Amino acid sequence: MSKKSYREAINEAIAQEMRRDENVLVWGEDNVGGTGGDGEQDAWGGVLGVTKGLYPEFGGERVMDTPISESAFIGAAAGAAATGLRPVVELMFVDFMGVCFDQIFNQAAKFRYMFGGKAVTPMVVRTMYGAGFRAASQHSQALYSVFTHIPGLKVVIPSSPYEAKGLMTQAIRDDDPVIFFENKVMYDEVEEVPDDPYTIPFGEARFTREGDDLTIVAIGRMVQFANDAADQLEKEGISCTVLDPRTTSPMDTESIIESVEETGRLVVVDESHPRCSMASDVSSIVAQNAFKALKGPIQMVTSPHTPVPFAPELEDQYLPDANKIVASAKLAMAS
Amino acid sequence: MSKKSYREAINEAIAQEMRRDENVLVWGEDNVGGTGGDGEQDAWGGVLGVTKGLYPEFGGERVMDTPISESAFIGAAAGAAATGLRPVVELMFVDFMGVCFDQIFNQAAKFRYMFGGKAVTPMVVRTMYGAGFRAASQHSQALYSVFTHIPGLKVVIPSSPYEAKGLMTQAIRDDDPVIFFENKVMYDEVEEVPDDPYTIPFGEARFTREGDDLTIVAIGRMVQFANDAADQLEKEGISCTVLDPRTTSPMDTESIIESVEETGRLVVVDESHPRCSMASDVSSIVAQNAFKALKGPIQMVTSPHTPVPFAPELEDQYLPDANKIVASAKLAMAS
Amino acid sequence: MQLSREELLESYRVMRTIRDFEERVHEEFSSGGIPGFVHLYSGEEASAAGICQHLSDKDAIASTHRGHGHCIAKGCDVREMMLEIYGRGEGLCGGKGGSMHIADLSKGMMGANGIVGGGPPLICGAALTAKYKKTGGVAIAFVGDGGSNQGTTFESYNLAKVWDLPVIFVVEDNGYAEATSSKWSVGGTQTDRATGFGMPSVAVDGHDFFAVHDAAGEVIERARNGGGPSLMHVKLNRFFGHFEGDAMTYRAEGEVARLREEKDSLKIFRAHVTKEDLLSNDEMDKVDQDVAKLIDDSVKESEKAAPPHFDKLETDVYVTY
Amino acid sequence: MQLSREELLESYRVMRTIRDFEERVHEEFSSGGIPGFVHLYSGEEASAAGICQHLSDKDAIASTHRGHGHCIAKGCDVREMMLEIYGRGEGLCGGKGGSMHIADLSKGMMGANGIVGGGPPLICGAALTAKYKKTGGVAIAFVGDGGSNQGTTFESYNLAKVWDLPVIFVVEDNGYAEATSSKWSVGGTQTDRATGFGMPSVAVDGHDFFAVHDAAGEVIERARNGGGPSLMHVKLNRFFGHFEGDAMTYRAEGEVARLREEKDSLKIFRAHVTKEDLLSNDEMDKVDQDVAKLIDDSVKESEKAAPPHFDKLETDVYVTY
Ligand SMILES: Cc1ncc(C[n+]2csc(CCOP(=O)(O)OP(=O)(O)O)c2C)c(N)n1
Ligand SMILES: Cc1ncc(C[n+]2csc(CCOP(=O)(O)OP(=O)(O)O)c2C)c(N)n1
Ligand SMILES: [Mg+2]
Ligand SMILES: [Mg+2]
Repeated sequence: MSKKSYREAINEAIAQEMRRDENVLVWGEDNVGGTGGDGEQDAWGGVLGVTKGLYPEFGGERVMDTPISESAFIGAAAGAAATGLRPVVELMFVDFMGVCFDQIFNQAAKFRYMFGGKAVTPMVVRTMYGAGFRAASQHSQALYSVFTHIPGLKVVIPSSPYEAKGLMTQAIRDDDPVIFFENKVMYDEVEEVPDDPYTIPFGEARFTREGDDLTIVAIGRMVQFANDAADQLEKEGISCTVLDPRTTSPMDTESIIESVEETGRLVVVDESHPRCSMASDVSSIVAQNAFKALKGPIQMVTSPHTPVPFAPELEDQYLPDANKIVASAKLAMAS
Repeated sequence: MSKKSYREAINEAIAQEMRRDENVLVWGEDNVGGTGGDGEQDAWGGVLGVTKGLYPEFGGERVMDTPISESAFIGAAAGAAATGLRPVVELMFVDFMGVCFDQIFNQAAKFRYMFGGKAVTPMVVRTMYGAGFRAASQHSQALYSVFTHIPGLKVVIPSSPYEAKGLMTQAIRDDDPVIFFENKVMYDEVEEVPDDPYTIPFGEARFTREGDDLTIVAIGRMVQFANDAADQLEKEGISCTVLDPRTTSPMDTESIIESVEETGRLVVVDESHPRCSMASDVSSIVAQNAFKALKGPIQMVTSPHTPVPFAPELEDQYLPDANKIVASAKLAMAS
Repeated sequence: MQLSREELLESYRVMRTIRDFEERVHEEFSSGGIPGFVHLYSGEEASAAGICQHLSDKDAIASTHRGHGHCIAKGCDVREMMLEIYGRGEGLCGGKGGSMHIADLSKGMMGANGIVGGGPPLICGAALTAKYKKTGGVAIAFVGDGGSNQGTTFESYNLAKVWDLPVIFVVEDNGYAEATSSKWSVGGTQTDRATGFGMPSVAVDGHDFFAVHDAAGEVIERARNGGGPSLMHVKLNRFFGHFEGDAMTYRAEGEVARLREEKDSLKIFRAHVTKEDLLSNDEMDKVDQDVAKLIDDSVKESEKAAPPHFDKLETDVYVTY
Repeated sequence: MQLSREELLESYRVMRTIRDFEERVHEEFSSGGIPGFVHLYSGEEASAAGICQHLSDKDAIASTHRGHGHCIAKGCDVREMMLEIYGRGEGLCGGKGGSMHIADLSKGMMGANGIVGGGPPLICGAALTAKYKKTGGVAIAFVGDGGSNQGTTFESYNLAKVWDLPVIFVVEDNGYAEATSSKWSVGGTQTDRATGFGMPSVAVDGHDFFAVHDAAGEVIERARNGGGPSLMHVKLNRFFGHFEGDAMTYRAEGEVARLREEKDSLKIFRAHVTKEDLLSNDEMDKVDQDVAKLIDDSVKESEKAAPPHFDKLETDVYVTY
């Protein structure tokens, strides 16, 4: 056990799996960083340094740079996975999905079904999401809802360093294509993380707060904000459960439903755009399956139906935060 | 007024707008069909003949074939729209979005916001969706939920020939990027359609049945099935409102909420995959905004979380149908 | 490259099987027995056969929407293919894939593909597996002239070059992408494009099994020996429409009849091997009979076979979920 | 192509403005005044300036993430650009775009672009508008060596060729895509790639304003006269890291210092025009002073300027909704 950042936790999980299984390979733009040049190799280890150190340890046969050709190199991961490797490949920002989505949603995701259950495609696509980085409209989106919509994909959104390591280890060992969403604002956050490998199973929610009055379901980085909000609400006499689904596909709908059956109230916190979102998804599942227990309207806290603005003042306003969650929680309690 | 098919209605709307405004141009794969060859020109008019006849009337400067390069020619539509044309461009099947989505969701959709309100991007992307055509996993999806998720896009899903013509005319005259979803199974359906141009405004739902006991919100082709179900239910003494949102972005949430406030019960019918879908979206909006009126759980009738199978027997089972809607309606009534 | 009598006969069998398969599917589709989008490979047999003759199960191919020929040449079971095209539970993909998604990974057949340009990225991955695991395998992506304009294809050219992969890109140029002529839709030439990416390339008459076979032998050998990717531009023709149901009015009057007369790869093959005394007409006639029976049996079985059990609808989405 | 004294001085002003703008943004970023991802164009000035000298507002350009230089050369207001980079309400895009999304459609500047390869498809559309409306305009897409490997770029090469559009693709090859060398990542050569698509092309030293200007003149004239698309391979270097914050350890020791010494387009320009007696040092010094003041004023104003009003968050998504 030692303090590790979200970045280090992910890096360590990958390194340990690479040591364990020689079929695990890593590639992406500048995942080494420096290929072909006269300076340092492993100069970058990915644009925010997550894969740094893998190249020196595992060498150029297992850790590779790529041209800026996402369709080709992510499709190559699908093809490699279907033929016996276990690639961990990087789609730098999920905002770039638009140049390569076909290889993910029509190829990797559908092989198994289209081929009558005969394909196994164990690949992990690591990708960064989320606002708050001053990176504007094309580098700040939280598009996990789109991936969650697609049958055949698994979608993982770790909300802390501990979660990140355990979920990444599971993702690499998993036999299905996994999209692993890393919140770019969280890389430097630290917590105690075991040194040995461990897995966190997919489809099992975790509870970060337990309470009787209200269930808050929060996605990824929003879990922190939900915790803050819960702590604040506690002081005002409102006792909240905070539930982190960890994976949105598969999703632990049972735990969500059970929790709402206990509390009778639901707030969903999702930093994505509101329409056809995870907020919609969780709300609808509860409205269908735990209706009788509901004491008031479900509240959704999301970003607006608006691209992510550049100006810091606007971006800060754009994202959900603890205050907005508290306000929604009070609305949920009022009715 | 005359009987027109869904195909003819769309074709007529485009032709009339092309006559009205010389800045309306049409392109896509085989939208002429025959370019460069020794046989007939206008041989195809699109893979299912929707644009047939435009090339002979408007000529090769306004109606064009393209190479199979969706990013380039759909991006070209965005670039042309931002510089003064009004392209109506075809993404043959919406399943192909994965090779060109960037130009739609990061470019066309975001110009106006990123450029501080100074861009106007009047383009229409026509695209086919839906199962039931025996076209299997990569030619049968109903991905409108993904487009509805994206701020900056308008999303139109006409449910009949009359709707198709009026909504297409509006789409072409609209100053924002519009994704126009044509259900490929409906092209030969006919109904009375006015000969003169007319528009149907975006964001105004239509009611195809009015009833007191239950609101059925249905998307695109599902409206027919919802009507059938409503007729069947009527006979059993359950009186339904059927609401067709027509456009999912903008969406007439007011009418949906009002209707549920009257009936107290909601069934949403959406042929897409269930997660983060239009079914989720409509359900969540009602669960948040019309909760007090709800007398029972919201029911969603969708396809399963499964790619579209090829075998006709499986595909028939895959889609929602009137029987499934009736069953869900009864569930909604029972509680 | 010299082929043994057995190998020649086997190649003839492959070509004849493709031809008969496709002509029969055409008939059955017309009479309503087969559902869906079906794209036939008749006329292009020498390409699949000439190339795949060099391959074994450790080599991978990725195909296109027009995949039946590639499947047959790569060794997929013909009976199970027919069952699949009919959407039957015993089909190669359990009836879930259909014509555009036939695959058999155990044979190195990585799938037909409903997405134009879908295969080249995948094949880079298969090639990487072969290279990393040192299997000696090569990986081949078939694309059409139309698919040769898809961005995914170009990216794959570059990735294969930069990663130095044992890949061959085979551009099967049948003159049309749907109804659009490749004379118009392809800027530059296929071989110049290869040069643009630093790849060697070769253009070949795709009606001539021997020309294809020779050219393929060279590029495949280079790839196997660590010489990196190459491109083949195979010029050929299709005898049917783009898909079943296509009236082909974009083709010149009489074009297909002339092609069937002059550019029939099976006739050309037979003329060659008999003239050179490599095979006898009798031997080949025997193959024709065997194949006819195989296809006929497959159709008959497929017509009667059961659809997938209804509880299969939601299986096979994940390994675990 | 002979440039008038005025034109030369104007080109010098453009280059100097870019240089000063970027060097100052570098400083202000380092001291924390500027948020976000910022990619600087210092070292590449001769490319934007030499090409855009041929253009007017009716011509369109599409830029990249490294867009400041293209914006300035295409006539965007420098003060409003700086305000935008600071995220201010008075910025060119109301503070909503930031460095990677500066655009001014009224000037034919169709936007920097956060997506590598995002611009070439758009520019095909702008070229189509020009062709259809017979404005005589041309459209130019800038891409980096990294962006030259993106599928969208290749598709655009082909579309521009097949549709015969007045497009110029300018590959600004600064040797790196982020930390990856273009010596490794680019299979083949840029000019051979152009040939592959049937386009004429030219390679040019991008530190030399006059070389760029001449080469651009030719390809632009061809496009204006209906001669179709071309490609320019412009070889140059960047003086800063990929983005602000990049430690550049992937570059050889002393690489940047040497480049600043030997490959400074402003120095090269000045040496040339003084040697040939085309401009005097005094004239240029005067420009330097003007530009220095302009940049300084812009920064001072930007520092103090107000952010966008909070009610702007949800405006400008649609024209109507
Ligand atoms: C990305 C994508 N775009 C368009 C299509 C529709 N489509 C299917 S086949 C085809 C033509 C392909 O032409 P070519 O590559 O020459 O192959 P051929 O049919 O001639 O064998 C098209 C446009 C598709 N399936 N995928
Ligand atoms: C589609 C896409 N992939 C990756 C990135 C991340 N990215 C931004 S700039 C860059 C390098 C671009 O290199 P190059 O085209 O040579 O331009 P330069 O930075 O050298 O000017 C990368 C990989 C992106 N913005 N978009
Ligand atoms: Mg073809
Ligand atoms: Mg570069």
